[in-house]
Amino acid sequence: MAKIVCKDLKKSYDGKTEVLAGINLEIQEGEFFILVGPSGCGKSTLLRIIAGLEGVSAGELIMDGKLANEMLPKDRNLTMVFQSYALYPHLSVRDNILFGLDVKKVAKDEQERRLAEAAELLGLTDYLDRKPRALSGGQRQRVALARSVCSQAPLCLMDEPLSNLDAKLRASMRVEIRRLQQRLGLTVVYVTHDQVEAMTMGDRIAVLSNGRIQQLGTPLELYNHPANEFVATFIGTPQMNMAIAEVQPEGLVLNDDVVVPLSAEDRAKLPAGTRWKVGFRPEQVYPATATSVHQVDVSVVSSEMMGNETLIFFNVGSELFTARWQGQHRVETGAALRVSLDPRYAHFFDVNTGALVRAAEDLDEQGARSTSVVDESLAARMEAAPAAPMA
Amino acid sequence: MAKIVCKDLKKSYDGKTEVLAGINLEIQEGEFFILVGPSGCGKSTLLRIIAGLEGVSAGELIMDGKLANEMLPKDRNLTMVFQSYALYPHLSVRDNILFGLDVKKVAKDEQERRLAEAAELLGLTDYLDRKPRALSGGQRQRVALARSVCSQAPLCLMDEPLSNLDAKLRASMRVEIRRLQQRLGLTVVYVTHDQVEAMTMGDRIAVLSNGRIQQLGTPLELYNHPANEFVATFIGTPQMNMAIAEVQPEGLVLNDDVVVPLSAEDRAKLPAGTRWKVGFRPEQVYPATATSVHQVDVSVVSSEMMGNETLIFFNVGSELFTARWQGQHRVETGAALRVSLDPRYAHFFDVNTGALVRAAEDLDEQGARSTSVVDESLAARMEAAPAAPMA
Amino acid sequence: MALRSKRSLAGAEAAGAAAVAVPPKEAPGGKRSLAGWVYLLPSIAIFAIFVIYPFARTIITSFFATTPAGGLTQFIGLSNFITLFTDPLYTQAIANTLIYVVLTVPLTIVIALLLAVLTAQDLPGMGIFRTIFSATMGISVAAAAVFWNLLFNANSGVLNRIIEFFGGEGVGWLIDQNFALVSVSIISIWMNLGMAYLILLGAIKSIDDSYYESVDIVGGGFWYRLRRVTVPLISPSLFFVLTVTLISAFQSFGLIDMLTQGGPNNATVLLIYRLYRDAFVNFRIGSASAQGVILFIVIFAISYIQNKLTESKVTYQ
Amino acid sequence: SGGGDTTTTENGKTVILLWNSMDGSRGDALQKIVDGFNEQSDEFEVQSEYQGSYDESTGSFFNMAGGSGAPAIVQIGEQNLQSMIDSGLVANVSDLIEQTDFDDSDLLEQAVNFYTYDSSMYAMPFNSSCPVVYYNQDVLTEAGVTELPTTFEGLTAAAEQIAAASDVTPVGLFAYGYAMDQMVTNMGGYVVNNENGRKERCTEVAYQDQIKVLFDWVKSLNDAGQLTPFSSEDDAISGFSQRQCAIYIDTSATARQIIDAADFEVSIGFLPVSEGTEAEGIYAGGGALCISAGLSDDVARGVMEFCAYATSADVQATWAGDTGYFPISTGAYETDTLSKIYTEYPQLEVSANQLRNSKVNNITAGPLCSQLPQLRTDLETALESVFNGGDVDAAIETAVNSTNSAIESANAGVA
Amino acid sequence: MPFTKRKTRVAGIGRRTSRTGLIAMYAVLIVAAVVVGFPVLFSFSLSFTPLSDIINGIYIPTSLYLENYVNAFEAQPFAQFIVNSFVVGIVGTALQIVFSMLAAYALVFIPFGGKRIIFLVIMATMMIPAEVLVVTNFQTIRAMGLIDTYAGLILPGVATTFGIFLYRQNMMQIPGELKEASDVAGLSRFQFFIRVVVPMVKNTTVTLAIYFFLVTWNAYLWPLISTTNDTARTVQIGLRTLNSSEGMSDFGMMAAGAVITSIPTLALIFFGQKRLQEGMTKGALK
Ligand SMILES: Nc1ncnc2c1ncn2[C@@H]1O[C@H](COP(=O)(O)OP(=O)(O)OP(=O)(O)O)[C@@H](O)[C@H]1O
Ligand SMILES: Nc1ncnc2c1ncn2[C@@H]1O[C@H](COP(=O)(O)OP(=O)(O)OP(=O)(O)O)[C@@H](O)[C@H]1O
Ligand SMILES: [Mg+2]
Ligand SMILES: [Mg+2]
Repeated sequence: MAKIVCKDLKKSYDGKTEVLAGINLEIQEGEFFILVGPSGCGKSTLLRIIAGLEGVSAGELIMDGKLANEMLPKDRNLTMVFQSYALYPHLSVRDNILFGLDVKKVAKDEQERRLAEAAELLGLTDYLDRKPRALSGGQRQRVALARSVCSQAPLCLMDEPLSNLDAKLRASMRVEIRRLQQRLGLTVVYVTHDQVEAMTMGDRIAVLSNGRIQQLGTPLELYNHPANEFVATFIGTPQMNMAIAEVQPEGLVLNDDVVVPLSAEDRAKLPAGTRWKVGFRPEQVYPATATSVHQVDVSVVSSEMMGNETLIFFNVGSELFTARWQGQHRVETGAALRVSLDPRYAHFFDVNTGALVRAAEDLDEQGARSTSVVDESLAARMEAAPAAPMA
Repeated sequence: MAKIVCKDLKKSYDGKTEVLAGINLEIQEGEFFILVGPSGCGKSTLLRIIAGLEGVSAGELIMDGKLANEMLPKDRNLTMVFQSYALYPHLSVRDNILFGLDVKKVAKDEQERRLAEAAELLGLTDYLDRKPRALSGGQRQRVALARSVCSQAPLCLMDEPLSNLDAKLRASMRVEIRRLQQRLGLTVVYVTHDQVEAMTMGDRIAVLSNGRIQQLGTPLELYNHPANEFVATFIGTPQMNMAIAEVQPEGLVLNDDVVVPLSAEDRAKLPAGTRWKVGFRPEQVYPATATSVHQVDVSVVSSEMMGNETLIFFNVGSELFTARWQGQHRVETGAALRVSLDPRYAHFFDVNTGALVRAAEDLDEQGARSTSVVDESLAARMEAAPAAPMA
Repeated sequence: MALRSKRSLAGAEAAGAAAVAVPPKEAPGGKRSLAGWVYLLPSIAIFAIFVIYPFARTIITSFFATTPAGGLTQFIGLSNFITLFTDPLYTQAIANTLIYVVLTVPLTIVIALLLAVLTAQDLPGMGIFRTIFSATMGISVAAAAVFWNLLFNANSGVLNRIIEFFGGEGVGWLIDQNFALVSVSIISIWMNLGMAYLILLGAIKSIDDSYYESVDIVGGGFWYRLRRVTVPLISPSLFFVLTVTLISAFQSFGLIDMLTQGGPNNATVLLIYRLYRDAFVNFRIGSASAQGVILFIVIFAISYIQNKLTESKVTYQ
Repeated sequence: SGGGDTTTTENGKTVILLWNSMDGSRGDALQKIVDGFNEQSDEFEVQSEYQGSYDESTGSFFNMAGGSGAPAIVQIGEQNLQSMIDSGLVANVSDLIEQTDFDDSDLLEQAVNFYTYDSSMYAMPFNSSCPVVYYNQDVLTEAGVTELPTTFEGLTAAAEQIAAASDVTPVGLFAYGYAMDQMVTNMGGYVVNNENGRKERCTEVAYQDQIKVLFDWVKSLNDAGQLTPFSSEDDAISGFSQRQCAIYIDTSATARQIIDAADFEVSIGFLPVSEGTEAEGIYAGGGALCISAGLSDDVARGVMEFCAYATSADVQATWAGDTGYFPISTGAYETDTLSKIYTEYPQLEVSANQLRNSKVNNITAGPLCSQLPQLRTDLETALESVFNGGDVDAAIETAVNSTNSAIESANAGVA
Repeated sequence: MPFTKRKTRVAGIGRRTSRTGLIAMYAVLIVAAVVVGFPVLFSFSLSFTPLSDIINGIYIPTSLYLENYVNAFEAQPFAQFIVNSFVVGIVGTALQIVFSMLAAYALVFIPFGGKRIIFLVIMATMMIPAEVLVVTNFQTIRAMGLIDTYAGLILPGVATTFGIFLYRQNMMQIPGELKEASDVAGLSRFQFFIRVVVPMVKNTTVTLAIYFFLVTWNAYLWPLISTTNDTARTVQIGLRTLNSSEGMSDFGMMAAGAVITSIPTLALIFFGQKRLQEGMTKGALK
């Protein structure tokens, strides 16, 4: 049974602007559900409506099969990790974690058991007697998580719970949260603005913008088949390069500037029409080889070498395109660069509505680009570059 | 002439623990100098000492050739962007940006000119009459930057100036700041905890830890030749995989667990000794090919597919190793995986002191892995994988 | 800001420590300077002339016999103090004062707190309630005495009429020695309510919503919220109100003077009122000075104890 | 002005500063006298300033004495006289009387008696009043009480008749220290020792026997349920007006208001004594004018001129009519003004007679004691304790001890 | 974070309170409001009732009876007193504000020796009962020749522990970076004070201004003692004078006087309530 169902949910704070303008979604029991979207799009609002902290203006919220519009928060049997932690400064870490369990009449020894487990899990064992003010930001966030863990409510709402952790800790917390959710079979609704979290943690992602769900699907569906231009540029970093494309006799003209040569085969495969918005992901802007058909010559605006990868920026018309290449490549600003912009890897969007016309090719039926790591050809491809001894 | 020289600079707040335990460095005029290090390592402290907001306990601070230990902040002719912005809540954005210019007797029209320029540059033109409280976190940070820009002091200190911006904005600000610094020939000392900023913006990076500079060099020097284990794991994300390695007849044994077969040639190339700490960067843990010599079989603990890359986790002894592969690869948890751990790509550290014994091979004399993008073989390698049409 | 004070404290400790690794240094220009005194001068001067100096004189006078006009005639050591402590009426004044403090301070705070909790939320009509509850702050003691006298008169007072209307029996509010102190306390609570209410209301309103939302999710009721969230989170304000109310309770003289003059049967003689009588009616300046000193010591001691007792319960965010 | 310097008004009159404690309507009445004086004097102008209660005014006078802005005349209450004398800041009025040929023959001797110590007068009597017994004549008549009682026993009997005849509580009292020491005097007792402090400085109280009579009476009424204690004078006035009691004791100064406000007939009687004793009479309490010591001759002359005016028969008669104080000059009783008032309010004459009929001796000179305020407070406390069912002897003992120790400590300062 | 000014939605009783809970709450509040407001309303009513009615227990005016007010104004120069009260209140308040602000600034932002001691001494002065000070202060004021002047009324009160304390708490919340930023920008200490600190403690200033004004307006003992005539006296003395110390009080007129003296302060609270409540909190946060 679906844990949470939103039917045409609307919310307005001031009676004029609709923060949520009709949300429809179903969240399944045991699902890890992620909400993303630009700042101010209503993510927290939706979460708070589910928690019962905010009323709805219209529509229905159904939880566990019952209409929950007017249900009190405490009757919803859920727990929430607040964006601002909501730790009580006067309580020790221990009491903060256990906060509210007495209301729920959880026995003392059971409380102790859960506390020990949660503290262990989140590496807080040494800090139990401190007050929140004596903790670093990351530790505070972990206490908030621990409280949620201890409550063992079957539904857990989290509002950007990792935003204040450093990269290293964040990586390990991602794994822990996911593991915990799977072990306890929790349903989690998780708000984040972090790409990595969105892509790696969720069973499904909902992209919210302008009060509506722009797309709902698995991380890879969103990445590989973005429903529209908004989702395409929102998911993936560095963001997708977008340009207006027009079919001309000489090829595909991007932003009235760069011409990508097209083979007859290419032309046949183009979607209907002659003018689109097209998007190339930075990692699919490859250096051209001698045999490349789709090569274009561009001039490098700047580049950033980042140890394990290099970003190269160049202009396509008025737009700055980014290429993302593995390894360290010294590229002079102003250097001429020949890159391959293969239309097979391009996403095509309706030039007016921004709706997806055709996703990039080269994807399996589930939208992933390859199926198995033991595939020899993959290995060959992957190691190909560094295996060749340098001159 | 060096702009700033620190000679054996020490700082203790309480007279007991030394936050800075002897810092020696020279920052050149016009240099973009980056300070990184874990939280609480003293980055802000060093910056504040340079600004004159904090006294030094011992050692010398020389600015523009003059001993500056006791110089007043206002006499140092510098500007500072505070981690917490330091915006005056009662002043409009305009007055915040111009704050202090009248004290410096900058003429009114000159002030206006600078204001217009800075506001334009930082996209604040529409907000000039607002109070800081009516700005989002990112906008506030830009106001703080604008103040710095307007002051046109030749030395600019910045304490995590981009930490509160979202990914998209941060990317563009990186470019703008760097551009500005170069245009005005500013000397910038820049504290950050962001890997991307550290790698892409700075001329040189100093890695601070335990009150000492662990390493000082260009971003690529640090990435390719980390002076010690600390720097090696600190720079690069996901972080470098570390293991205890021992030469045994059957090969290189990692963490008493995984055995990497070694050819005679490999053995000859190993550094002196038989036991080291070795580090493999996640992107150099390749899938093994049929011809791989250094293949080991591991079992996948988990994997994260992130659109443009996939992280695969497996155990080596008690350590979790990460492999980072381009593209989307569906990997089942528990699947057997054959990866190549080539000792050529490994960094060797002294097992006791953690000091670098030998950096990974395969680097040019400047530490970069390849030299030119027009190199045909590179292009071949880069496009090789996706160019092969899928079955 | 917390760091600032920590730093200076740390500095002080370091100065005393034997083995100092590196002496901490002030920031450039942060050297001890006279500037601070310049800014403090106006206040310090006023305090010195109008508080410290007269109090010093009071202390000296307390060791002397005096003329009605306050002239010092004869050094008598602790005699003024000893006389006071052997005077059963003075001991009774001490007892009265303690009872009065115990009656007024907690009740003022509890009532103010409850009203503040109930009106903290922005619901319809709250503005009116807030204004009414804070209004007593604007009433002078003289006006309050007038107002309440009209209510409390045992026979003509409205209060008894209301009570009798409902079939009860009137009370000798200000005349019955068992009621007088309570009656004065009621007025005092009424008078102090406004300010305590305002401070606490402000404090509650500044509590972040998420703390309450967190309780909402858990399901704690009104008292649970009050006990576990509101009170601890506004503890600094409560502490402040407690201190101010306590000190002012020890110094509340106006009501007594205007309503009961210490009666009936000395039931409402508070230390401060006794002091006033001896200084301004009986012209026994020496004794009054001694009482001033005693009162100061009592207030100081109780504030100190109060501070120590509550310190650990106060959490600053 | 008083003290050192002398100030003059724009039109050249010498300013005489007068501090008064006349609040409410009495302030207006006083201003009328001042205005009257100023109008008829070419040489002097009295400026009258309110200084709070007698006690507050006295305190300010102590603090101000000698400085500029200090008054030439300060109005005090009878309880402040000893402190004033002790302070050495007030002039010997008798000397001034001699110096300025002031005619003091018309002054009521009972009034002079109080303010005289060691045959010198230290304040000019000005406004006097005394406690009297108020009766609700309607209730008395209804209960068959035909004559106003003059003894405690008579009052008790009347109370019993009233209790039997109506549901009005017979007697109402509020703790009124002034009335109590007046009753001690009336019963022929010294309030303080050394003949009321007239022979030499008093060292302790001497009222025990008389107070015990009073308290025993109060207690018996209280035990019989025939007493309503009031919290304050205001309370008592409205209680009496609203028939919550039929008999009560209060100052004569309120008589007019009470008579006007009551919708029944009000009678006024003398303070009671024990059966068989003769009433000694009362002392002339109320306010008097102290004169600052060390005034310039000029100002002193002006002061005495004002005193002469203020105590003159007509002025006193008007003043009495305006306020309820009774005149302290014998001539006033013969004026038309007063007789008109007494025709309209015959009750007022009763209270005046109480003073005028008093004997003149050290008993009726009244207590001279710096701790008189304390003495009264202690008596009030004791009475309230009796109201509340306390033991009479214990209550008296507490009061005696408290007052005695206050006297002792105050005397230490002037010894 | 939305930057719009948000309403407090959950503080205290909780947003989703049941209907019965809400009814109970309003019931309690209304009862409390009646109890708290009754004395004032009652006196207001009395001030329009003739004395003869009051004595006989009739407290509600039967007609618009203004005599009590007329009497009050006739009995005392209330107009003059009100002017005096305003002058003393406003000037005193202004000086208290300036003095406290300067002192608090030194205590918070300027490092110098003896700071802690000074602060403790200032705090301790709060515990000295004012009654023991007035006599000596009277003599001091007299020596200065300030009896019966506004200056004499105002001066002893211009340094206030409460003000210094509240400002200090407030200033301690000003982030240290702001001082540092202006150090870097080259502002002097006084410039920082004027340009940053003063505007930033605005709320506290409003709060304290109202509070100081109320305290000054309502002061009784000192104004009585330090004045000898009506030129500088304040309304409280006027009110006190209406109250007859001997004989019966004119309740109606006193009620009228009490209303007259309370109207300006009540109006101030009515309009300043919001600011007060915001600013008052500051003192509590350390
Ligand atoms: N209590 C409120 N009253 C009025 N408007 C509000 C309120 N809370 C939120 N809003 C508005 O509703 C919109 C959505 O807010 P919400 O907090 O849900 O955004 P969000 O998606 O969580 O953003 P962020 O990523 O910045 O946390 C915003 O425009 C905000 O200004
Ligand atoms: N005023 C102070 N008094 C005492 N200790 C201090 C003070 N300021 C900083 N410290 C301590 O000095 C150390 C270095 O602090 P600093 O602020 O320089 O760290 P940082 O490197 O900037 O850290 P972050 O990345 O978290 O900003 C920390 O351990 C901190 O606790
Ligand atoms: Mg949010
Ligand atoms: Mg820092």
